[in-house]
Amino acid sequence: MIKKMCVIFAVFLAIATPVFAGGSGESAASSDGTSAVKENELYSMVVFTKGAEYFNWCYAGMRDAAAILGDHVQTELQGPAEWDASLEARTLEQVIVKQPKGILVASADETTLNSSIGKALSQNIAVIGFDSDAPESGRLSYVGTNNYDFGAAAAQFMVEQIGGSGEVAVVIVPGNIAQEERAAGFKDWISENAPDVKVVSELNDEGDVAKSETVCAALFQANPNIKGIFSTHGYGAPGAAAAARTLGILDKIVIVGSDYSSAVIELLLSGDIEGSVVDDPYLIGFESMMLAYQAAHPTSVPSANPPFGHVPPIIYGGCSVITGETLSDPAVLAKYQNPPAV
Amino acid sequence: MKLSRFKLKIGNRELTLIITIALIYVFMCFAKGELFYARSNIEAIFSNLSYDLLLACGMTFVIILGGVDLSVGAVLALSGIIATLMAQSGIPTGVAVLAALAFGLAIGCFNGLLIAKVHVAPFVATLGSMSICRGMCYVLTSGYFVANLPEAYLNIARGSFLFIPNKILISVLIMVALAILSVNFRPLKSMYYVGANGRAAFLSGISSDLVKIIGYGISGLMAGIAAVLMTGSLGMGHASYGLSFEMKAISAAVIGGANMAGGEGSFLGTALGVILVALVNNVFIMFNGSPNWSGAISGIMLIVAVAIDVIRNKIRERRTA
Amino acid sequence: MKIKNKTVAAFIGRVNLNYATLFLIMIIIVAVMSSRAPYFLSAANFAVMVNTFIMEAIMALGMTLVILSGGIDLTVTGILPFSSILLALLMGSGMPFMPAAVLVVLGCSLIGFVTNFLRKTLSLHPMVVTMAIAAILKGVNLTITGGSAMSGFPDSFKAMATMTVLGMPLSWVVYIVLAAFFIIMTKFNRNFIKVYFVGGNPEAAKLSGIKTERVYMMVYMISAALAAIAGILTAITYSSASYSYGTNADMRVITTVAIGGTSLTHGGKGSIVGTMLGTLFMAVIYDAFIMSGLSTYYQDVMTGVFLIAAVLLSEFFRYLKEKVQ
Amino acid sequence: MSVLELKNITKSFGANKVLTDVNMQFEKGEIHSIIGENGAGKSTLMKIIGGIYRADSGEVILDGKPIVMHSPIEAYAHGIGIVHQELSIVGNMTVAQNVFVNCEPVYKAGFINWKKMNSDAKAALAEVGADIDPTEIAGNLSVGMQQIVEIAKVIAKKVRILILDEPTSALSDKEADRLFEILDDLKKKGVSIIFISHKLNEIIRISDKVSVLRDGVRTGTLTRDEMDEATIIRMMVGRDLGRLYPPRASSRDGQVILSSKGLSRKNKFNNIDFSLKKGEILGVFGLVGAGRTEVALSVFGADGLDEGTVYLNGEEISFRSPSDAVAHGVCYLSEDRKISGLFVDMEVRENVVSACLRSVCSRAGFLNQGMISQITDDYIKELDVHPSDCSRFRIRNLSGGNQQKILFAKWLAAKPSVLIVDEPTRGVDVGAKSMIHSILRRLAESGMAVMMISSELPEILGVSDRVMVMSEGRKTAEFEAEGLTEETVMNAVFSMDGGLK
Repeated sequence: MIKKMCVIFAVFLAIATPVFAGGSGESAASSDGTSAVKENELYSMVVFTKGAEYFNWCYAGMRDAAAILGDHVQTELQGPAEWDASLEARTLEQVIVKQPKGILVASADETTLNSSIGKALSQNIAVIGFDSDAPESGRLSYVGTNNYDFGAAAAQFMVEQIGGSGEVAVVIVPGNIAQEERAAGFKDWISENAPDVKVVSELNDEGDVAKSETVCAALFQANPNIKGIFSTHGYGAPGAAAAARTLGILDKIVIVGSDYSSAVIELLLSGDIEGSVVDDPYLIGFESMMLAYQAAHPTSVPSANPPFGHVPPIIYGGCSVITGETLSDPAVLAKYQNPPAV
Repeated sequence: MKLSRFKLKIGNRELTLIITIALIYVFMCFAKGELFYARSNIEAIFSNLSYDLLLACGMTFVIILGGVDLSVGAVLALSGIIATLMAQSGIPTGVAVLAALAFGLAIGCFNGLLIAKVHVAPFVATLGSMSICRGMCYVLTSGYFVANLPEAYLNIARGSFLFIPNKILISVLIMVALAILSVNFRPLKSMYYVGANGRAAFLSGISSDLVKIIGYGISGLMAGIAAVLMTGSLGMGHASYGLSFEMKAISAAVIGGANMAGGEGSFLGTALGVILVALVNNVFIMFNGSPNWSGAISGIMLIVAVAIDVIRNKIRERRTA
Repeated sequence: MKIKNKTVAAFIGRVNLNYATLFLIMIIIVAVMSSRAPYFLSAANFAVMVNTFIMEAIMALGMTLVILSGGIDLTVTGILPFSSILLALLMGSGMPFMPAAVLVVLGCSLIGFVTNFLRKTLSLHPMVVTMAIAAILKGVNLTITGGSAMSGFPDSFKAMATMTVLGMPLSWVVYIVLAAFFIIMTKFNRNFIKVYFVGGNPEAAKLSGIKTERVYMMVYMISAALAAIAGILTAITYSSASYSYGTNADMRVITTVAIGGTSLTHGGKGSIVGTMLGTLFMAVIYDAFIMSGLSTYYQDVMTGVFLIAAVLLSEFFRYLKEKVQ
Repeated sequence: MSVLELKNITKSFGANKVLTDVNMQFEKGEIHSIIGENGAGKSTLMKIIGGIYRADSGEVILDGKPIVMHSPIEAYAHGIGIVHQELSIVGNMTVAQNVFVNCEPVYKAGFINWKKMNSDAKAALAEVGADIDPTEIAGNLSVGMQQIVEIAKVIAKKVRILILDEPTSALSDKEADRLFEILDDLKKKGVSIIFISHKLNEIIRISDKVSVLRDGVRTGTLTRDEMDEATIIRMMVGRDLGRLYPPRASSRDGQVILSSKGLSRKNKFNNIDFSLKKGEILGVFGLVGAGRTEVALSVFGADGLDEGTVYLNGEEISFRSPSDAVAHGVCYLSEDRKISGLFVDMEVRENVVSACLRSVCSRAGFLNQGMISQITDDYIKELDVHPSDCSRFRIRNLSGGNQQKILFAKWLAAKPSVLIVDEPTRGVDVGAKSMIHSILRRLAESGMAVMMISSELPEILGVSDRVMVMSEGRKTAEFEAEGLTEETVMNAVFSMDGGLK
């Protein structure tokens, strides 16, 4: 028994050692290569669900911006795997200890990170909010999308697709502000502009594709007249498509998703889903990085937030609907099909 | 008399479940009419519970052995990613599928090894492999979907045989096979002995360690099978698949009468437990229930089902006394 | 030679190998980290490191008692946010902090009471009941908050976030007081020592005249109350309340307790001190992850590896110990 | 006036009436034994006195006043303490903690006074003549020592009425003698002692009175002058038990099936040689902790061996696991049926075939349910298990004696050629005991080799053909059983050098 245990343990060590050594090696190597020109500057991105494709795009934008700014600008991506605002706040505090020049933060909710962001600012670390804002935190700037408009865009596209009348439903994960706003924008636009369209149901798929399939299948059964479904997040549309495929009603249902991923692109190309509302996470990340750098390196231009450099308080990127048609352009398709490595 | 009461108890929980399911079914038929009892709805319910059914099957074995397997959800995700990555890169479908199954089996056996040979608490061992597998999912994919899968791979889950979708067919067949085998097939029957009294089983010449490893192995294998079906049906693999599936599987097995202390558990009961939860989920959506509560359904059903059973027993005792 | 062996045996016999294992791994990590990350050994990092795991640390005290009694408690993941939300509701309606906090702790202990009641009357395994209760609490939390964070606290409350006692943040003081309380109680108090008896051999405990059900009730209520305290402290720290707090905290807390050497297979084995050491261990590795610049994706993998490695190593040392003796 | 009086006590579990109108009186300073077959209701009666159960009707009268108790704590408050049959020692706590469980000496604020607790524990243990370190972890003690701690635990509560339920089943004779001295001492101090045992010689030796229970009814109470074995047995079973032990082997020249040379395991046993002949019963006697069970487990493949070889039918063999041993026809009937013998929550039929699953299934591995029922029914009939339709009952619902019979059935169904039985009659009543003895003899006559490990000397002498004596992990002597006296065996136990080469 003990022999076996030793073997198991050896395997463990074998896995663990290179991972740990390799991981820390990366940062060591880069800090070694600094010396010459400029002092190293660290910029950290803190998100609330690491591993979400959306944030990967943001981080890719940030990295590319950093590369443009110079070799001395280094970046890292941090954040808890779980959706827990308090965990994100703790991660943020740990990042502060490393004394980065700037922090890009997507807040899990509107208030929890306020004190941590304040702490960073008080230590002269520039904090830029992106994607999900914490408006009262004192963050220097926010780069993101107006999620209310995002929902309205989806509504407009949906109404066009279903021909101006019929029943539709919305998929959300309760508790996510961005999604709640998208859903509100969607519903408000419909009630104001399309009196013949009715939102009959709101579904919770827990942000899980398989669960989405289950709830959508039940929804389609319960509402045989349903004509369209809008998912406020990236996992809902593939699930809805799978449910419609199982029931053989792919042609009858208009599915509108949010954000893009290889899965959504594939479904758009095959025509299983009609459209997806997208903003540009890459650009959001890029822009935020630029703003953070700007804030960390004040110029002679008078600033509203001394000692930081001058930055605008808010930048909204737009959003658009992509469809199978949009993607027929190979150049556009290539962009979406090659997600950045993180 | 005290003894004959035990005889009545056979199938007691199953009976409770069957009655509850029948009542809900009848109620829904009246309340929603054709919408509910349409073949397509029933088919949708079943095809969506097929993953739960498989995982709950594996979990039932583990619970019969007196343990618990928290890693199934993460193993499902990782097996799915392994299979889809392989299929995506042009490796033949058969190989990709076998790799997923083999991986599930291997992780299961690894859990079993830790538990049987090194005597690590099942909760701790499987919690460890859960984090490792879930982490590996993200390491392998960086959180991206694995899409653009070949037709052959997708057809495993999407095809149908004799008008029954493969997903339902495969999971129900495996369920039935395990249910029958667990009563009569010696290697599986041994699990009950090991779960009821490990020391006595060992001294009776049953290789308890091997049986445990097999039990956890089956649980992992089931996660592997579910992974192939899920990734095929959804057309993509992703690191977030199977989140908290372990809790659903445990609930279903316990609703079905499995005893966490080991030695007790029925596959029919587990299947009924899965069906009950799926049915209530369906009812919930049919009536546009608040999305806030959909996560709590299996927990509530667990308490309700067990409470009904306890109350039924109390009433019966009073009657016989 | 023989004498030397004997002294070695005596020495090894007295060392708690579980603790020794943890210290060994921790020393390695600290050594590696401090050479690689310049800020790792700074006072600021120490403060952050403690802050990072303080809520789990508080809950781990209660979880230790539950696990010692032979049970497990997954409700903490629901109670922590529930208590923060309840506090926000009460204080939002104008109640001062102290009575509101007391009410929250009492209310949450009541949840512990209900959990234990269901466990007993339905004769269900604690893991299953607490899992169900946690899911239900999540529904409650979402319904009350509608998913958004609540932040209508008065300014006096917000000031508590930066309040220090003897130079330490409030949460540290609470933890130190609670930890000291439980260390003393589990060593000297009759009611707490009963937990060990009940976990070690419930039948024997019953025959010795211990009211076992009362002990179970006590540990689940304590665990719920501590989760409530953690929730209140979280609310104080962030001046907010949200359903998202404490997600997966149950698993982190149980991992902590397990690493601290409290046995999940046999009740009655383990100690608060062990759990505190486990807490320190977890805090160090969580901090090391962030400080190392290690790809975030490896964190889950490494947590799992460390959990299993810690258990394996202490098992391995136990074997060595037997061999030497 | 009696200290304690039971008046018309009746108790049933469900429809099962365990006690019917039992009346008894216990006097101050007297040892009053209670004896009866398994299932006669002794333990239930004691649990009623001890506050664990409540009687359905009838009264418990203490000092002339009827009392109602709801828990063991209340019983202690009335000065009634029980030493339970199942050890209620918690293994991971110290001896002192076990002695003072639930009544720890405390300071005013409710904090435990460890110093006082340890010294009081020391004193309490000294009172029962044991020199045990009170800070030792109880689980590290031998079973016999734990039993002593258990007794100290109850006596430390200064009880007026002390109930002992089979206290000597895990004790060596020496330890038992010591216990009887303690009881005598307590008796002189005015404590009323209620003593339950299966061992007639013990009861006759120490009791002032004996009450006999049969099927939940008191069949009589004997005073000291009226006691003799035959009378008691008649009152217990309602008939005379002809011969106490079966005849010895008819032929003694069977070939050697299982033998060993120089078996050793560190800290457990050293250099053990034995041989088992076909048709013969080898009795293995020794005190608790002599290493008998350990030898059996090692031979059986459950534990490892450090040195030595085992021979089966003359060929060297080493069983890697019990399943290996069982496949070769070597079976071990374990000493504790609930912990390592039976599956108490499974059905009787499942238990009966648990050691021979391979033989009741088809080549593909499918169990033959018809065959299982057949085998079970055969053994139920052959071993006279009650009730006769118990095939689908859970083991838990059978009485101790019947459980033991099922344990035998389980191993007989495995068709062994060598059967090692470990304490086959522990906790079994006189009737079932003699039945088990005759089964063992019948098995031997049918060509099996039987090794019987037992701590009961009369049983060893009465049943075996040869006797091997072990002491402190060594084999000290081997005798022919015919004409062997208890004295010779005990001498072999205590004169270690005599038996060694």
